[in-house]
Amino acid sequence: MSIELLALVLIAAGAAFFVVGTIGLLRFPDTLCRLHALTKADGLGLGLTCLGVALLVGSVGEMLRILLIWGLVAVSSAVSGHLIAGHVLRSNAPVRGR
Amino acid sequence: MTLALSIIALVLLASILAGLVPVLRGPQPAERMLAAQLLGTAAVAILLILSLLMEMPVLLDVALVFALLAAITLICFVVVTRREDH
Amino acid sequence: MIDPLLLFDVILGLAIVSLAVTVLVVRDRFAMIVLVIVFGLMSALAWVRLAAPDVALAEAAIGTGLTGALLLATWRQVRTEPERWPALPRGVMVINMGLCALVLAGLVGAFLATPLGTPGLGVAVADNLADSGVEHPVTAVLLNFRAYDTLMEVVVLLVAVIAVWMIDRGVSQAPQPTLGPELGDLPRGFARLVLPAITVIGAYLLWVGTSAPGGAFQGGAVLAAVGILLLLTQRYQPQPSHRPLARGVFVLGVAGFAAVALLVAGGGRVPFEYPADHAKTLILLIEGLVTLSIAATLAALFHGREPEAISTQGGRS
Amino acid sequence: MIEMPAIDWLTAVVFAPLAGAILAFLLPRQAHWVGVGAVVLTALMASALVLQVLTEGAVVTPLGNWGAPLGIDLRADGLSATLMAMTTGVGLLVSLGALNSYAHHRAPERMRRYFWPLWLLLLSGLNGVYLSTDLFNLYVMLEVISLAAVGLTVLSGRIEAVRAGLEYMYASILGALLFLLGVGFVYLELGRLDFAGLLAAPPSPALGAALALMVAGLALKTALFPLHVWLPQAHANATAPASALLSALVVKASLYIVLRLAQYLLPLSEVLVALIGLLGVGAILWGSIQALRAERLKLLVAWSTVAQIGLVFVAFARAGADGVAESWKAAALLMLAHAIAKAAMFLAAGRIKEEIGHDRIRELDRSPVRPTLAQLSFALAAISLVGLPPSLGFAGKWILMEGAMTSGYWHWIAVTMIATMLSVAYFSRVLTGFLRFDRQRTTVGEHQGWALADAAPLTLALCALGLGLLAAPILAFMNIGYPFGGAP
Amino acid sequence: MSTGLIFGLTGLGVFVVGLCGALVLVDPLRRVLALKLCSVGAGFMLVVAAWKAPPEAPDPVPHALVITGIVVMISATAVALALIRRLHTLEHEHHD
Repeated sequence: MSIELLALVLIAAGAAFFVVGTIGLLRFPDTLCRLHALTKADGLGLGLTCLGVALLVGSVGEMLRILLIWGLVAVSSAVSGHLIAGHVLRSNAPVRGR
Repeated sequence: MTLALSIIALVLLASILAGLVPVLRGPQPAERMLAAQLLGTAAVAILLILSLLMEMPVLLDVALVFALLAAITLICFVVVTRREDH
Repeated sequence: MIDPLLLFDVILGLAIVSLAVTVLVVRDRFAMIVLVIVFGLMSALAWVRLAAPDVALAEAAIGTGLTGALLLATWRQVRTEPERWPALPRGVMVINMGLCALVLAGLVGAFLATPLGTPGLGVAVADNLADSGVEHPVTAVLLNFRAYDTLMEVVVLLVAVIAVWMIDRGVSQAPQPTLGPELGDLPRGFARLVLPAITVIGAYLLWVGTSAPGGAFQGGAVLAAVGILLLLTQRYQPQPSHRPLARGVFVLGVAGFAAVALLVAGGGRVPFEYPADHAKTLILLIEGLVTLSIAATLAALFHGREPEAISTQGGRS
Repeated sequence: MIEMPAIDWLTAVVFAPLAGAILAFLLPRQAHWVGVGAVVLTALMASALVLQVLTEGAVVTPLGNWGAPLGIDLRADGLSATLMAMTTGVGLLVSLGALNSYAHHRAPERMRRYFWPLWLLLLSGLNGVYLSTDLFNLYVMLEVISLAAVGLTVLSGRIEAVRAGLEYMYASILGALLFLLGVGFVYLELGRLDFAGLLAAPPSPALGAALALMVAGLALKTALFPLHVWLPQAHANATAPASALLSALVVKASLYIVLRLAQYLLPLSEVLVALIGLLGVGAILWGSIQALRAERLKLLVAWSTVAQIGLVFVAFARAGADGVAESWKAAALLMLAHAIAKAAMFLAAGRIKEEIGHDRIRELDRSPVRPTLAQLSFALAAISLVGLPPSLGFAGKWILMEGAMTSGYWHWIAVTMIATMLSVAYFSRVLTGFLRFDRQRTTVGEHQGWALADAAPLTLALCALGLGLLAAPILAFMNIGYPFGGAP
Repeated sequence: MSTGLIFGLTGLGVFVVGLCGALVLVDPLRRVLALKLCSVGAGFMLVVAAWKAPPEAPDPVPHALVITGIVVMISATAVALALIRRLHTLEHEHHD
């Protein structure tokens, strides 16, 4: 019973991070801050959800697949953060504290 | 248990819809692509939860292709919007 | 208390329709393309809710991923086009809107009057699945029961690549979108990392197709993404000398499929009637050829023009 | 005795042009020889199939041996065999015409390289439509035809052709998607997609919506009156052989499907048939008026296509809803006559433009060139399109009026008369230019003699004229396999 | 109020929005997207026709048809986009 509870808590936390990330995306004044909010929410939110689902899922094969999904998304969101930041800096958009 | 998971799926869907606002508002292309990345990841999360709720382990493959899709469109975006003034 | 997943469906349905409207109404063109990609994601979620994982895979890989890449490449070249916002006179717009509202009312009326869940061909497929050579029903339908449809679908792809090569001759060499060095080596490193992963996933999808959702089209589309990445990172630059090989790979799927379909027709059998014991090997052979052909064709559609020698104006061969 | 694998002509007729297209695409330099060879081979196979239908009646091949609802059946009865014979016959002669107009000294290498694969894929799609008995299979075949036809429209590469091709693309894809939604409604109601399933279906709202959607989609693809906007520019700006194929063959595929739907789907309501007839009248009037105003020869011929298609729909609606079981013959005959004559006319128009150098109607009589063979074939084709005896067009119009008379729909007879008068009017604009009735304005040069290229339009025009005498046997052949009578 | 019904109505809505866009809009890129919306709407109708109440497995035939429809739609989109690019190049060569 405790495994299901733990998984549920993890997934709920993951969802909470997504919500926080979205609110950050809406509220923060400029792109770089929003970028900060996004990458955090992306990485952690999905990471926790993957962990929670992995606990509940039956076979090891599926756990590996979940790990692969999480790895691919984590890498691509990190790279996207970097590239978009580079893009914004080069296009000298209004950035607070520049 | 399933009730809780369904509610979490609803919350994630709501966060996707909320994430649409920056796609519409964001003045520069980078903003929009940023929001699209978040929506893609949230969709992957929803798929993971649905694979439990609907007992369809096959949805993990679909989630995998979603993640892949996000990576491809990201690289396309970066290439397409890079500066031409070099 | 109603089932929360139904609430999920209602919100998803409304989101999809409103996204559809927003795609056509939003002013900024780049936002329009991003919204189409999100629309594709949402409709793939809807396919999942309708218990159609194969369609979700196809929609995600082809309908959203590759279509998005095509749109981004075209948007890049057509960026300077002035936005011709509806030039239609207001009166015509109103008439058309009214007409569409009438059509919608008629269709919704007809749809609601029809009971859902009619016993379709599911039972027939299940009965004949045993001697179709594959376990997964959708792959059985695609490659055995309605193989003629699938062959003609690959022919459509062939016609498309012939037409695109004919339309967009390389005469005006618009600078090809590439992942130039000026972006630093991170994206190129990322592409180098992602490439093998995508190739493995593509091969996996093709292989798993016989027993689970996947198969030639989804695998082919994911492998096409590999082709697109190779094009973007300039690891592969199409040369005029590569054209004969490219033509060969384009026609490979159709030629192989048609050849198998006709060769089995000897000895009292009808075309497309695979002998029971060889059915699985034949289907896998066809799937392999078709996947290669689809991957090359979709990547060529992304490249968008026949790789002509730039030096000669009228094209050399 | 080992049973000699009888060649299954039904699949052969679809796969032969497909193989030809693949070969022509792989060998770009020899594309024209491979192309003509494949079309000749397909024509022979089509005639073998016609013989088989003549001897054995309707021929069915259950592909994959799974049977109708699950698998897909190919069926050739009288109507489809006739239209396929027409397609391959006209296609063969247009190919000969194309050999000349894409010859080395006239067209860039690229046009020759890409005409043949696209044309052969179009031929494969057309034959596939005529043989298919499954609704979704018809959709896929329509898409093959649409993409190949758009490719042919844009072959010349000029900016007007590309613009017309894009408009054609939108109309054609939208039409196919309307058809696809109709297919979705049929599956929602019946759970199966083959024609046999449609026969026994009781009328219901979903099938009504499906029929309306499909007819609307097909009307858009055949450019029936209010939805015709894309056709004139697309057919006028294509090269001569391409516009011959577009006007004569591509439009017929969607018309054929409308006939099949009328046969298999629930009995048509009187209102729907009258509406189709009305749209036909609109097409005749609008097409003829625009043809009278057209500046260029090929634009006039394209607008006459719009008018003639309107006439086919009038023939379809001539005897009201219950008369459809007979009036499809008039529609089928008019389709045949229009295909042969229109192909001849477009090829002739291309030849005239080559010889005189321009195709502006007003200056046709000022050209220094003596009247050529191409102008004769243009005139003969005009006679068949107008519907004078002994042409096939006359036979079609005769059956139309006869059916209308017997069932008392006199207004359709008046419409046919008006259509004939209008077609005489807009064709005479061109013929007076040829025959130089008004005073000669310039000295007439020496006769240039006949070119091999004139053979194709002339034979087509003579066929259009002569086949009227064979109208009765053609009608008898079309009735094999009871396309519209009680299906066996 | 079942999943099938909800997505059936969604499909019809998306189809009609696409139809309206294809008729009214003038910008070439938008009209291609309007057609893609129509294709997804028609796909919804087919998959809803295959849908059965959860314990029952859905009918696989329409799923295969929609996959075919998706592949056909991307071929048509690719040709339309090639035409748009070519028209853009020709128009610009025309002017300058």
